[in-house]
Amino acid sequence: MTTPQHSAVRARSAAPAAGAPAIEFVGVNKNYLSHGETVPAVKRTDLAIGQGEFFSLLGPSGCGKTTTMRMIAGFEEPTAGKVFLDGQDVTGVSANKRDVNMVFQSYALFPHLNTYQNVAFGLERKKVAKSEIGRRVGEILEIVSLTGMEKRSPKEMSGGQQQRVALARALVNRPRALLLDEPLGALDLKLRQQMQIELKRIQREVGITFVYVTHDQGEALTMSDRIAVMNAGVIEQLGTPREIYERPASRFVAGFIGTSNIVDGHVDRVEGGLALLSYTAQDRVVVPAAQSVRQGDKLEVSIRPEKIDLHRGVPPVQATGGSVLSGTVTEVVYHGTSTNYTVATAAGADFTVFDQNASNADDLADRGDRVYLTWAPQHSYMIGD
Amino acid sequence: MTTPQHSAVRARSAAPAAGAPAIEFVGVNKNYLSHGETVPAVKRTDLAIGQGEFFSLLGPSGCGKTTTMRMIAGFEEPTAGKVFLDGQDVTGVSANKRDVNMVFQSYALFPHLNTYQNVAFGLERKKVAKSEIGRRVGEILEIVSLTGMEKRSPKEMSGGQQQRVALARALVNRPRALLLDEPLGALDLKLRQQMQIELKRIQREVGITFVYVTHDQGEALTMSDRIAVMNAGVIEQLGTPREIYERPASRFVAGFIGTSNIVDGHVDRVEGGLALLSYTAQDRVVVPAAQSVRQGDKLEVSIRPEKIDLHRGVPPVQATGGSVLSGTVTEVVYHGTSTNYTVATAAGADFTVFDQNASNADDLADRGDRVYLTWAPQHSYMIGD
Amino acid sequence: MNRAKQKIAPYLLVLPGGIWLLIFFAVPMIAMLSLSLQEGDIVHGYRFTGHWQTYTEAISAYQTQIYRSLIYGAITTVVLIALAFPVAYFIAFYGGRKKGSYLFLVLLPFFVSFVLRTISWRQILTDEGPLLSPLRDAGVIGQSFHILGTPFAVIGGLVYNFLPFMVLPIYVALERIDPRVVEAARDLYANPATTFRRVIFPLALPGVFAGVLMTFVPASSDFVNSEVLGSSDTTMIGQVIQAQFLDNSDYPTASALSFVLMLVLLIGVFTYARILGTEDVMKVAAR
Amino acid sequence: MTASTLQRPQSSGTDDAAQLKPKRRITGRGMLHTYTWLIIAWLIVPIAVMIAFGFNDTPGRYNQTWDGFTFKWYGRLFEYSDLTSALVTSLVIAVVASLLSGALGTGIGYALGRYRFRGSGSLNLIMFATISSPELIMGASLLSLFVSAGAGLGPVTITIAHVMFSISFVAVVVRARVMTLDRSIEEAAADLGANGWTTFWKVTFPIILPAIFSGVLLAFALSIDDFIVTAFTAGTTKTFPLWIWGATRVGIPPQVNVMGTLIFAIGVLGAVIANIRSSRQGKRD
Amino acid sequence: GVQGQGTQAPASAEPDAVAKFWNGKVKNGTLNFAGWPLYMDPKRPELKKFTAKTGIKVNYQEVIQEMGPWFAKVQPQLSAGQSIGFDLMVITNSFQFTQFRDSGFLAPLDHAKLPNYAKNAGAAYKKEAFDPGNAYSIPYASGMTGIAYDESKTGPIKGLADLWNNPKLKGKVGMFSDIQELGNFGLLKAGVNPAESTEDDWEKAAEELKKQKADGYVRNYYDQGYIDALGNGEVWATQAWSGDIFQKNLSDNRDFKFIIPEEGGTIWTDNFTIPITAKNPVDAIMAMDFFYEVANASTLAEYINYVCPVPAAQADMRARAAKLSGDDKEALLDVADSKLVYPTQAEYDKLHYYVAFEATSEQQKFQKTFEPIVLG
Ligand SMILES: Nc1ncnc2c1ncn2[C@@H]1O[C@H](COP(=O)(O)OP(=O)(O)OP(=O)(O)O)[C@@H](O)[C@H]1O
Ligand SMILES: Nc1ncnc2c1ncn2[C@@H]1O[C@H](COP(=O)(O)OP(=O)(O)OP(=O)(O)O)[C@@H](O)[C@H]1O
Ligand SMILES: NCCCCNCCCN
Ligand SMILES: [Mg+2]
Ligand SMILES: [Mg+2]
Repeated sequence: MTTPQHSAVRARSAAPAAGAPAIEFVGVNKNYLSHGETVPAVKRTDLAIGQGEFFSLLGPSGCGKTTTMRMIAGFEEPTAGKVFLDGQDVTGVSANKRDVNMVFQSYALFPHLNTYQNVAFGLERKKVAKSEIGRRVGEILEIVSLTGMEKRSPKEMSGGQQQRVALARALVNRPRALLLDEPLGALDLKLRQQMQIELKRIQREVGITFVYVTHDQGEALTMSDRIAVMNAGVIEQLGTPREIYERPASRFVAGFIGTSNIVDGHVDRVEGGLALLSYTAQDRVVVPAAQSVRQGDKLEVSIRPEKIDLHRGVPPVQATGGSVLSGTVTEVVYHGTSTNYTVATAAGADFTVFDQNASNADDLADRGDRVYLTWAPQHSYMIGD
Repeated sequence: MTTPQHSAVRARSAAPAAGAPAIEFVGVNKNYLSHGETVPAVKRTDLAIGQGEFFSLLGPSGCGKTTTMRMIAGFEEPTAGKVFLDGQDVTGVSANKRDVNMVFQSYALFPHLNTYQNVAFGLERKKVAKSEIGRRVGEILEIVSLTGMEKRSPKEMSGGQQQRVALARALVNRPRALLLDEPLGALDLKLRQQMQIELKRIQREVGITFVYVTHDQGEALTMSDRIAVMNAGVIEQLGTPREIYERPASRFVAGFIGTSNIVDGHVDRVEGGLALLSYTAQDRVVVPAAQSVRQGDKLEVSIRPEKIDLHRGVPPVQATGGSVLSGTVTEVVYHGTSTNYTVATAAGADFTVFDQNASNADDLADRGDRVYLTWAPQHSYMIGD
Repeated sequence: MNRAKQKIAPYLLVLPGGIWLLIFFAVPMIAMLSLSLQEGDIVHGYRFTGHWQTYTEAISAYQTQIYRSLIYGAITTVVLIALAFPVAYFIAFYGGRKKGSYLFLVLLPFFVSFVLRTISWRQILTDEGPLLSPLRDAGVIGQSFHILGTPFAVIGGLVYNFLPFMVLPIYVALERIDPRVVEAARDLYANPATTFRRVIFPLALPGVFAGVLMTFVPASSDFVNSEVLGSSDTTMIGQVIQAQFLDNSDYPTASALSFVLMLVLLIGVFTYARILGTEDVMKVAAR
Repeated sequence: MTASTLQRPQSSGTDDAAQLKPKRRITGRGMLHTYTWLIIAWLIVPIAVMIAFGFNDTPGRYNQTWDGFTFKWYGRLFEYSDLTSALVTSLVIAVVASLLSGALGTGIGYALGRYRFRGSGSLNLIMFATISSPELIMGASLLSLFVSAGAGLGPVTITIAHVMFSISFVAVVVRARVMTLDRSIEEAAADLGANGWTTFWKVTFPIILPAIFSGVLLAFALSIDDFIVTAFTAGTTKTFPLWIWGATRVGIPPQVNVMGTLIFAIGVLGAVIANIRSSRQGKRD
Repeated sequence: GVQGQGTQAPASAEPDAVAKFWNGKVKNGTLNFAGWPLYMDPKRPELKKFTAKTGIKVNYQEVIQEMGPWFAKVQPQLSAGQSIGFDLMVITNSFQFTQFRDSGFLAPLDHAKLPNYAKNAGAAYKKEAFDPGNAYSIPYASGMTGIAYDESKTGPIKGLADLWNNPKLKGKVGMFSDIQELGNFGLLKAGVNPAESTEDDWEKAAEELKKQKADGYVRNYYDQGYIDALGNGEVWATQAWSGDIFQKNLSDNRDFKFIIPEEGGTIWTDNFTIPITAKNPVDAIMAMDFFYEVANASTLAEYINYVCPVPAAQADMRARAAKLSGDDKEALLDVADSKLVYPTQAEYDKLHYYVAFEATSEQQKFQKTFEPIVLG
């Protein structure tokens, strides 16, 4: 395949796969017209999703995830910009002519057709030979573990089974990419977890690019190769789960993914790439500082709850190289695997501390206890915006 | 209030509050008649719930939670046995004459009445003076943060708001106990978590006994003072969240609450109250043994994933006093706050290991790595049944 | 291209049926209005003269029948509510797995032609028929006692014929009540009577309203029941209109009366539906 | 003892095993049960009379008093050729009218359920008006139209009228179905390579077909039993109800009872079979 | 002869109208015949004979029960020039006859095709005032409107006074809903000869009728259904048409009585007519003439007991009776001598013609005067 002439335009994060990306957005913009008003749903977006990637779109309700997805599928046309599939410009090509398939949140199975007929639907449209259809449907039903259910109609199957029919119906066409719009949204917790594992397995097995929409951050973290975090029509950050969790690019991302403790203060000193914020003689926060940070600047610092150590007494010497905040425990919640402490700190902010109920862990503190929180500078970071 | 003559009969676990328990079941049994067949829903149960307790009924679908609840509320009468409220026998007293109130899963708000009218309904039935009703409704709406919504009808409110109206409608009557049957079941994850916190706050504020039905173990663990785990009409275990999580009384409880790693083997040696199970020269499990355990017995041992340490090399000396199992990492799932490892062990069973991504934690291992799992004997236990 | 097609699609779909309704529902109303303002006779033809006096004459000649029809319609409706509510209540709350069967039994009359079942009543109630003859022979009733030809017979027939139309919507409304709501009322100290008064009945009201709509209009404009079961003492406006159209060919008078009746009923119906919302009513009507 | 003072909440349909020997008490529920059966009995009385008099060995034309049991009217069912042809007329009109209103009503119902478009409000209003208008007025106004237009009356005008009042019923039923139809099902079809035409015929139509079918059945039932509107639009044409109406004054022959009985039996049988089938389907869910 | 009348009749149809209508019309072998209930033997012997003789299949339907509804029913089709589905219909000489004729709804008769009529019709039946020259109609039968009653319940009844005052009849009286018929009896009760009545008389008559109703005498107003009401005991005495009672007694084995009220009754003629849009007019006119064969007139009269327009039929009946014996002979002779079939002068003295209208407006006035009584 020739390198398309638009390859100069690149999404913020380079696609991991070689050759043309499976899916590419170039300057895509989408406005809806609603009651005469223009509603911007997706703002100027460049994006490249690699071959075989498990790519997630994560973000709050209304941020434009579905719209993005529907532009890939061809149900919506961008107001501006272009969409490429495998390097080919498909902007303006209608949905039934695009070589990607979608798994709908509600499954959207054809209620009047049985499992076999549902799965065969796409192949029939492509005029694949009968025997070939039979073979491929059988094959895919095996992959999704539905062999023997060919004659069942959708309403005779459980939610999880329906989900897998929907998956099979899309996969059987061997699309360039599979689009999944909150495919597990309607399932209950247990089934949802089971299907997450199943989906991951299937993706590995078929090796097709998955574009996955969810607003469940846990799901996105555990399943994705890369995640795009969207907010108000804009991709705020794009990266691997670890990049996004450990180095959120914005306050929004930090808040949206996991719990973050955020504390602010004025820089007292900048030294060796670290900024020091003092609250009292003992209470201080040390954070890796950007070059531009100067004394007196107001900073916001974010620390994940699992990075913090909680001490009942004055913290040991080795910890004092980093941040120390004293405070009072206001809430202790036992979660089984872990215990969460809420601490009202001297820096003003309430901190959440996550503590694994590990083999060596005793109860760290009770409600009302005076405690000290410490963490290493490298586990905190300044947040932008 | 006089001590009722039945006080000799006590539930398995003593109620924490002094005086008569808020709710007490004595030899309660409930069968339904369905298609001419007798369906035992709750089997011979004794139970005492203390004043001001946050008490949860936890168990799988159909285990009898709702039935238990409905017998407290007076919607069902026990087939045998007696129900006491605050020491008074209320068996046979109809629902409208019992001083407990219920919050239904579907909210069961009166669709033709607005928020104010819904909340005032119970007080009106009790012929409370108009002005007093106004005062109390206003008060309770403030507690549930619904001030200003008085005129809204249920369908003009969000799920969470409806939930709070249902709560206010029950609480405003200052019942002896509040019964909540999966009150958060219909809410989405985020709202659910928010309402959990809210509920806990309200319970603290009003100090009323809450009997809470859920099948979500996480919810039960974080919210309850005590939990009764039910299975097939029987309370399998009753205790604090920690008791139940850390010392499940049965395999059922262990499996139902949290993740458990279960490994079986034959006892090689019993020594100092510890049983030793060897698999290979290095692979062994050491577990506190019951008196009855003899060499050669087959045992099942359970270990929680957060209690296990994972080592890439041969484990350090200090760990070898306990259990050691070698294995291969088959799955690494990054969860943000923690990472979960799945390890295929030499003992045959797949183990899950939970590792907090704490400040000092590096990546412990990658898929395919050969690793060693260790844990202290006291964190494992033999399971019955 | 595609978008334009999407835009005209609904119009293309609606057009045939819409035109049909326009020509055969809306236009006839205009034709009727026009006819009511014409003068002439059937042999020499009618001409439009704007002769509105036909209205005043027709109304003054037949006001008794108009009132009577509205009163019969109202009585029928009230009796229907009273008779149907308990039935709907029983089926909705105690019907259990037999709900469908009970509803089916209630709908059974619909499998017999309207005219035929009304005539069947005539046969049962006739002066020397199976009901009255034994009573007369036993001396329980007088020689000339009769049911046919009385308002009782006519209203009885109306009630009989429209009962399912009242049971059904009330049933649907009651069916929709979440049993938990009823339990909630009991939980909140309401005794059974209060629960009914404060919760069940108010929630059933939309069904009652729909039932009223579905029975009052056809009952007060009916002419079959009063023709078959009534006498000249029970003549309803429907019979007058029918007679003026189909016996006397007095089209202007008939049209004027129809128009008056339509206005009375439709204005009623539309204000009523405005208040309650047409959607609900239509939904029930479609059942 | 305790159980007998208990006021049972209505929700649980089952009896307690605790009430080993439940005393027969007059309960609200029991009274309602009896009452409901009384009403049902009342509803059935005229039907029973109709059926019974189809077996009446009446000598003359006046089938009024019981003269003994016979099957002979079943054998002589088609003796009155005009009655038979009235029945045939009714059937033909019902079939044509229900199919036509099925087609037209489906178009309207589909459009209303699927699209938002200018004029849908007025259309809804007209539909509501046709459903709630007195039949008498619809018949009278149609007659006015036909008379004004100088059109004769007959099977065609009857059919026109029946289609007119059935369209809205079909449309309402179809619209309800289309509105609950998950749009993403059609998108799924497009996603799987189906064009608009294929999507409609392979997916949308089969899914709404049951609704269309019930709409058509409803229209058929409305048409075959219609008397009032038909009376105004029939002219000299006789449908089954009109024939009976005409015959009331001069005696209804037992054949009418027999036909009524047969129609009743077929209708009931059909409904029962449909019900059993749908409940079987329901059980599989 | 019977003199029914409508509004002043125009002269008979122009001769070229006859030619124009009949030109090119041929026999088709079918005939749709609209008749009245109780107006022919249910076994239709005459029609079978007609079919045997001509090969014309006859579809006879008893679709007419009252003149107003019949006119209203067929008027739209006739106006539109469409077939009403009938080629032959029997209509009364009431004002609707005039409406039919004046609207141009009746085919002019080609008397050349009616040789039996010319030969056998009684003289009185060839000069009916409502259809001069019998341009559009020839009589089917004549009849009287009187009172029928169930003597076992009412005891003897003499006349209209009973229908107004006899306490035994309270709520048990049937009256006709036909405006013409009802008005006539109101007029007779008021002592007025309908044929000579004025508008004032109509008011008086209406008062009488309203009083009768207000006093609770009238059970209901009937069309042909009166006979059913009489049969099932709904009414005990009722306005009635002469021959119906004879047939009812015969078929149901009853013993109802028919009288011409002492205050007077009315006489009318029902006539064969051909709707202008008839598809088979030739077949129709053949049937008309067929009924004027003496033998056919005779058997028809024998069964229906209405006044026979063929005088020779009386002799035919007697001749046939002579060949019979016992009850059958008795019965046939009774018919031949019946005053209902061949009324004597004494009967004619009590009988009056219908109200005649000079103009449509008069007829409308008449109708508006009595209509509200029937319509409650
Ligand atoms: N057809 C439409 N017409 C007008 N506005 C629309 C339309 N579809 C979506 N929008 C708007 O576009 C924005 C993005 O919607 P989108 O459905 O893409 O959100 P989402 O991220 O999928 O949200 P969710 O998590 O709730 O599914 C929202 O503000 C939404 O209201
Ligand atoms: N009215 C009834 N008639 C017959 N059986 C019943 C009835 N109500 C409940 N049961 C049966 O009793 C058992 C316990 O039911 P219950 O509703 O108490 O369970 P649950 O623990 O609340 O379950 P879930 O989590 O699904 O709400 C079940 O087997 C159920 O089928
Ligand atoms: N049963 C036949 C009666 C015929 C009566 N026709 C005359 C009607 C006079 N208005
Ligand atoms: Mg979305
Ligand atoms: Mg439950």
